[in-house]
Amino acid sequence: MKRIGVFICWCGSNIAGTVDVEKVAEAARSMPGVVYATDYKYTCSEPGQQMIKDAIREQHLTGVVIGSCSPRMHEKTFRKTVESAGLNPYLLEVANLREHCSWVHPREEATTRKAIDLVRAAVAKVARNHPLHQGHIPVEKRALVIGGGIAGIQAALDIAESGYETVLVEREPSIGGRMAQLDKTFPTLDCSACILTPKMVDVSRHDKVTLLTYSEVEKVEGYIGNFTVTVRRKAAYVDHSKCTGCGLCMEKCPAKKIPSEFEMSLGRRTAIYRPFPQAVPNKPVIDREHCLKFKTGKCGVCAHFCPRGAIDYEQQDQRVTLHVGAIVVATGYDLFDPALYSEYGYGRYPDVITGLHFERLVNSSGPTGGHIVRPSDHKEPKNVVFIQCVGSRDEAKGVSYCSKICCMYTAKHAILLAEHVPGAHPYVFYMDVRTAGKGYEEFYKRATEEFGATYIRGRVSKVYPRGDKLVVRGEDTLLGKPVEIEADLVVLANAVVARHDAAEVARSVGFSYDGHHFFTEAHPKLAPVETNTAGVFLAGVCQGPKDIPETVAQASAAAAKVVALFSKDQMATNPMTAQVDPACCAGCMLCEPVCPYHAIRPETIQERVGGKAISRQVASVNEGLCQGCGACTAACRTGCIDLKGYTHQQILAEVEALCL
Amino acid sequence: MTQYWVIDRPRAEAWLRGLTQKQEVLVPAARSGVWAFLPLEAGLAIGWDGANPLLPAKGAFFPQTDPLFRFRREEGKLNIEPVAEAVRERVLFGIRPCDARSLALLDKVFGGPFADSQYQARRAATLLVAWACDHPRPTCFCQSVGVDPTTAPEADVMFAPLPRESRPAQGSEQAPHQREPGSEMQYLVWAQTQRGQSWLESGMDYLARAQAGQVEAWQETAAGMANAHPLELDMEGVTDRLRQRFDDSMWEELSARCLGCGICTFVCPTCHCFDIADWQRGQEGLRFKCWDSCSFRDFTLMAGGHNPRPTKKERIRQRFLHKLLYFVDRYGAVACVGCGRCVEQCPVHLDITEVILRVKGGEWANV
Amino acid sequence: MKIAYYPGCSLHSTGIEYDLSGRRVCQDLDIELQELPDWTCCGASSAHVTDHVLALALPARNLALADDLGLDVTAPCAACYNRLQVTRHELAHDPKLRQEVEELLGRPYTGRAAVRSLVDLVASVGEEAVRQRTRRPLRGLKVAAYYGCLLVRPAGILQPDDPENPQGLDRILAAAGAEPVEWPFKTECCGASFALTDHTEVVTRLVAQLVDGAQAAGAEAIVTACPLCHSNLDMRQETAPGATPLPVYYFTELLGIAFGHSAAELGIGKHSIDGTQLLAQHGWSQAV
Amino acid sequence: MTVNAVTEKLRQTARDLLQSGQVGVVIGFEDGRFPGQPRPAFIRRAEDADRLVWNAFCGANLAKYVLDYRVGDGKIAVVAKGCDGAALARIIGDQQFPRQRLVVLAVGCPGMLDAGRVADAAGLPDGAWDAALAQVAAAAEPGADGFELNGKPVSRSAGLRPQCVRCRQPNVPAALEPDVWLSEPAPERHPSPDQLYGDVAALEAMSVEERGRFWEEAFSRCLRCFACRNVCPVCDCRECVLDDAQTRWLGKAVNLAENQFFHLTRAMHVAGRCVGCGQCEEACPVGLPLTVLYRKLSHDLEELFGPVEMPAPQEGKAAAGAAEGAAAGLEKAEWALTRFRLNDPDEFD
Amino acid sequence: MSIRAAAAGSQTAEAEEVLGPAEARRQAHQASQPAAAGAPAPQAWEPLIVAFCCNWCSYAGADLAGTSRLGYPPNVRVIRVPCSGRVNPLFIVKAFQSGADGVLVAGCHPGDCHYSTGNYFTRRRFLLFRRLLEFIGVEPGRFHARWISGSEGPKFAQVMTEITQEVRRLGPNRMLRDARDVQ
Repeated sequence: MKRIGVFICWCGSNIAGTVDVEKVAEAARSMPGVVYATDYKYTCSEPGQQMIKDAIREQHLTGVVIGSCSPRMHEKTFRKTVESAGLNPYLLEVANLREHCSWVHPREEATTRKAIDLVRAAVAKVARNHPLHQGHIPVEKRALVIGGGIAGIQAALDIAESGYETVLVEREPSIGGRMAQLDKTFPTLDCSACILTPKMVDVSRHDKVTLLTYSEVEKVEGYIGNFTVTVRRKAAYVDHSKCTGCGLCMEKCPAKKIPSEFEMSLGRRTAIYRPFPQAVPNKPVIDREHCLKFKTGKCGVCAHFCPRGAIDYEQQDQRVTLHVGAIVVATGYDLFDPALYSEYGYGRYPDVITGLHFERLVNSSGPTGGHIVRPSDHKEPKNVVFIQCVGSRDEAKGVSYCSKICCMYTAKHAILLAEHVPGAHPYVFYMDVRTAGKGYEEFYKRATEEFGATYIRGRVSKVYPRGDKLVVRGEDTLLGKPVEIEADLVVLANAVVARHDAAEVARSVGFSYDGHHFFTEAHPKLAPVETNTAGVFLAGVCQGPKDIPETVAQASAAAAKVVALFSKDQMATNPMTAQVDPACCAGCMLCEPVCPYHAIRPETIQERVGGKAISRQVASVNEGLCQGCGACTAACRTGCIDLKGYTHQQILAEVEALCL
Repeated sequence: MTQYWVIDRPRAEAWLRGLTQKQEVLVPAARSGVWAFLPLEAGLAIGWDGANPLLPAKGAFFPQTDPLFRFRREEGKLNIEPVAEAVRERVLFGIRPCDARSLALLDKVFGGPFADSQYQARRAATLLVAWACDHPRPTCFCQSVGVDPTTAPEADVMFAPLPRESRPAQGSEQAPHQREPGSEMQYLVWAQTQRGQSWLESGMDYLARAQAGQVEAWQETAAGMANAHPLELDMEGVTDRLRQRFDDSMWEELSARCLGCGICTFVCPTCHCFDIADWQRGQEGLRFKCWDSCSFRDFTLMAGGHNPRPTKKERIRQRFLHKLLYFVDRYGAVACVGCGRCVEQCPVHLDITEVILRVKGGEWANV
Repeated sequence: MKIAYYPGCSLHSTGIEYDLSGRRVCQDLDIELQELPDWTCCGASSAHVTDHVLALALPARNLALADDLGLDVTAPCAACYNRLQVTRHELAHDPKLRQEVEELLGRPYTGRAAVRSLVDLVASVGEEAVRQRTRRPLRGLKVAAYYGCLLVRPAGILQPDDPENPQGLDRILAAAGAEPVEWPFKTECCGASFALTDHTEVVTRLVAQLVDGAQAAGAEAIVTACPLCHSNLDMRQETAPGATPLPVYYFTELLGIAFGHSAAELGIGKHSIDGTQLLAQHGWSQAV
Repeated sequence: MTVNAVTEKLRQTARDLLQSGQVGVVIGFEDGRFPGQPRPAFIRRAEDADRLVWNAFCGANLAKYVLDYRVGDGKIAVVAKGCDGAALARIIGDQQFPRQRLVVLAVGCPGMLDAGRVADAAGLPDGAWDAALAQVAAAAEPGADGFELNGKPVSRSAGLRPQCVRCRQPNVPAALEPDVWLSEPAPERHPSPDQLYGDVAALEAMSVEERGRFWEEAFSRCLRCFACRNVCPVCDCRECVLDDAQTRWLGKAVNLAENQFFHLTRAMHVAGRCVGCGQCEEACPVGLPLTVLYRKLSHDLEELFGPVEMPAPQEGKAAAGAAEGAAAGLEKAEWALTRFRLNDPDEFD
Repeated sequence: MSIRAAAAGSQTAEAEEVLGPAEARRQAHQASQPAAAGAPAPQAWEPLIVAFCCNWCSYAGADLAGTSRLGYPPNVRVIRVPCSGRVNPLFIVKAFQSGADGVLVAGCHPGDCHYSTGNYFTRRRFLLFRRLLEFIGVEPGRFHARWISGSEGPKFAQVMTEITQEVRRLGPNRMLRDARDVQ
């Protein structure tokens, strides 16, 4: 037999000034299952809560309804109250008599009648509430960070610094990512390597960080607190436990003319190589595709010269299984292929390059030793045209979004050019100059005012060679005239795009991505570093274009989320999850595609039908993943997925009670 | 000595329509293409020439949904008020001998020591006027189960259509083209009970005495109809044989085709299984009786989830054993009146005649 | 292969050499051309700037004629090609417009017949076929393949391989042994729309840029696939005294030479700038 | 008695399948008590294969019966017209029966006849159809354009069932990759929009009050015998929500409101899943125009969200009849209501 | 007697006595209608509107309307659900069956769902369901779906006002109602 207690709060005069609270309490007394009803001036006050606790004990209540302010305000408070009196906290319902009633309606009978209806609905619902218990999931206090760029490094460091084991997985032979390729950073013009390399070293030396470079995440299973991750460690053909990184092998390697990926093919590397001198770990790998030993079977020079015998041509890929409680995804970005804009001649004219090429050209450890020269003839360029928005903000040929960093790095390039090449003249074709950031507008101003960069608002229609120059033809839309500039070098600010394999990564880890294949945050405002998959967080440009400070901030935010998760031994789960009644579930799995959290999976159950044991498929909800949205319940034709706390019966009872 | 009367169709119509002034008269009629026994009212055509209604006469006494009582919780007390249906005198006109027999069978179920008062009250208040059946359907087999299509002993009054040649001109001399089709039809009418007799006496304005030869003419027709046999079944020993065939593979084979719907039970004039359920709104509600069907999966489903008749096999076995065995054991007659409704309506052509055939050793095949 | 042939007015007048050479080349490549019976103007010159529906109805009629033959249709003239393609696209995407056009034509329009440029048609036969058919390889002949605008724009509708740096014509010419030069003005405007106005100086300037560009890239001739481009380039080159102008060929003319036909057969003699001299210089005097 | 070629091949195939033990049962049709009313048959022994028939009255959708064999792992063979095939695809997609356990005996369907309509068209008196219909069933090839009955020429279209007039899928969907073709595939059918949706449009053209009256009148006739649901091959739930005694979505009383609840529920559940076999209407003893409701929803779903395509057959598997390959394309059903596009129309603001 | 007639007849008999409070209002309305002139209305009919609001946006929007003291007619009763995707169309039928005169489903704007995609399913489901309701004769103004964010307190109040007005104009709902407590 239900024994429901109803408490109507005056909220001072907030409710009582409009609603006849005594009448509401009186009406409640005759509602089905109600054995006790009263009103009180401030239910949320200490004596108010005490009154509820007393009533629960004295009246042996099995359910409590509080008619008060919005449940979004005090539901948690009252749950604790109820719980401290020995009642399950979920045997409580709050009727919203303030925000939904007394504050929006005049003092009249209809308002009191509505209050009674709302209480009746809450009573009808609570009569069908079941005790719910928070589940507890043990949390594996080890984090996985995918991607060893600045975002991944920062996140790994922050988590490790908080005392938790962290595994940092990087696909390339060295961590460092895109930032390692940059020369200076805007708007301070401090040297990228100078601020990055110490962090690279820190993370590699940190006793809580396990660095897995030249490795890729293959498979992720499990759920928050309990992921099982398979990582493939690609064969480096160098035993890094023996290698000291002396570099002799690289000196001796006969295959020296391989275009360096790190140098954007502006420089060369050997077949046994490290991507760049400050690489971490500073140990080489063998590029099997170009290695003579692998191609011809003859060579073995590196093995011959290695003083430690670290070269191992027989090495195989290895699979490592990791158990982690949280994952930070920081897989970075690719750049748009500017050859798709054939009017700019990229790929046809060697002196049309991208911004990242420019970074390498201006970098003192780059292929030209920091001398800005034309790739074609190694002459120093004077007139350099920078073209903005190559691919960005162009729905017809490129991508719809703004790549966010190009305006600033182009201003930086203009300044670097002017600094490095006396008498050089930077021209910038732009659509809009976007400088939202601390010190950014000032930096852009310096480029124009101090360093004499000429900014031309307009698109370039054609770049073509004339003699050894490149004619850049475009329109100055402010003057309304065509312009033509004879340039020595053209630099394209090509768009930031998602990694070519981003969708695969998202699918393998199990979260969603947008139309551009950037990873989707759980909420654009309120959960910008979370994904829809609990326990998986995002950092850096894999989530969308952003600059270094934003990337670092997001990485730290993701780390903070991980650390918060790890701060408890067990994670309390939301008990209001979906639940399948396997007896009636037909296993059609039409609920599966509507679940945003991939919490529903088919499961095989054993059953006895007509005396025979059979096994069949039903849907099953992983309570660790389920967030309790209930979308599955409406997709289920049989009605056999229900949402605890918002069951079909509860909602139907509310509907009926409101319509009496 | 039975007194015979004759009435033509227009007069009969006038009589019945006149009766509706003071009581309800249920007649076979179609609404939206569905044949049933409907209260006669202006604009409703009596289905003189129509088929036996899809919905049998049982609904007039045992409605599909039938409120029992109302309950209300007031000040901690539960008040129960019976639903006092004012049972009014009424005439059920135009039922055929098969449906009339079904009422006799239902009387056994709803009578006896545990009588259903609502059913009984409705029965008592209803005068039955039966038609001798001159419209057998290809699916009819009433004679095989012992129903004589020409007469319904359960009825208060019988109407029998007279063969055309035995109808001397009666009444007005209207030109044939001015008449309603069928208005030339005449019926031989006689009472079978005292109550029927009184009813006929109240309708003397419309009735004429049967003339010489008309009774004989009807008797001759009736004798011919008694051998019509659209569908003939041999019921001999069926009940006893079924006693041995509870575990027969026949049930599994038959049930393969069954869809588990309730058509056969709902159109059956003798099926009488019902459920009792509540309809509740807040502090008050209604308890009602409603038709149920043994072919429904949830008919025997228990609260704990166990179902003693878990598959279609057990369910159709129950249905046919009930009709042909259990009912016979309990009430001494098969619970089938041969109306053929299930034969005609089953979407997959699975019906009682096939069961009877198989029990009698017939193969699966056609008749 | 059989295809309907829509010559358009140019190929029956100023561009007759394109018609002559085109037909021969197609014959050599086993492409059977069936001229559309009773074809009408494509509307390129005036209709499309005066009345949008008329500009669609004219090409639609010709497309419908091809439909009757159950064939796809080729239009050698770039302007005709452009109008037919644009019409097909618009009618496919706007059922109301299509209905309007059908009413205007007084006949159904199905849009079944696909439209192909002559360049695309020859390219589809394949470079290998061209190579095999070549009797007189154009070895050493440096040419600037000039596409103009109408073959590539609007790119969304015409779907060229690359709207800024197309390759189709280059590949065909290379297959015939010529050396197409890499030059930046392949799709630059020749100013054709000004050719019929008072502003011919615009044309002269644009043509000069094209010719200079071709020459700078080392080309000895410009090759085109458009009668409008051809007439502009052929008639409006202003050369400094003493300098030789750059001959301009239809690509079918050069293919015709390569396939062994004579200049006369191909109508090369009809150019304003003598086209035979260059051929003779390369030792194909039999052809001249 | 002569049998048509399809029946011949069907019997032979069934015999082979049963004899070789490849299948435990062949589901097809056999002659029923009355001519023109063949009934579903479940043939388990090779010697019973000759009971199988295929004629112009084999309208019932057999796919529903597959669900009765969910428990177990033997194979079953099913004779499949276009609509049976579409229903089988749906059942497989809903993961209620694995393709691997099915042997699909496809038959191109020329449209099935309705005994009553044929009799009406031939002017046969009520109750006197039998001999005539027997003649149609036995003699006429299922696809014959017409036949002579009662001394009158009767065109096939006059006797066609209404759902067959609307048919767009006379053959099983390609993705089902039938194991055996018992006949040539039937030619494609292209019913006019009027044939498909004329009755829907007529209702749409009414005022909302008129429509309300129409449906109230219809729903008030419902007996709640559940024949529409039980015959429906896409009602493939193990337990119907309407039978849920715990939540009691649907009350037991038979009245207009409960009937409406029943039919609206069913409409939402078959929306976009209905295969148009028309069995619901055919089974309904009180003649509810149920497919009007379902066609309205299918039409609107397509209008709102575009067609949901059937999965394409796997490359190269079609000829082999390898069920394993076929299943790959079918195994997950798409339902318009459990998917979405970001740019779906939005009429709510 | 037909089954149907029997059922209807028996319903008539007990109807008046099983009345809920809302029913009293409804009857009062009928009494106040011109057709039943003469009997003075003790209390006019008031539309009853059931609103299913998602916890994160629309329910919060309703709270904001409250904290901002934005008035709207007291005819609306909100049922809180975690997400508009939780709302089964059958709930709407049940609401009409139980006596609601209008029903609203309110959720986050598409793209803003707390659970990222729930309301996209809501949108599909109710676009279709609304057409179904109208097809079987429910007046277009009875069922509504709206996107109301947590910051749209004014919109919540405005929507409630509009819907109440519209339903008031339509009068008491008859379609889908369980007739057992009304005649």
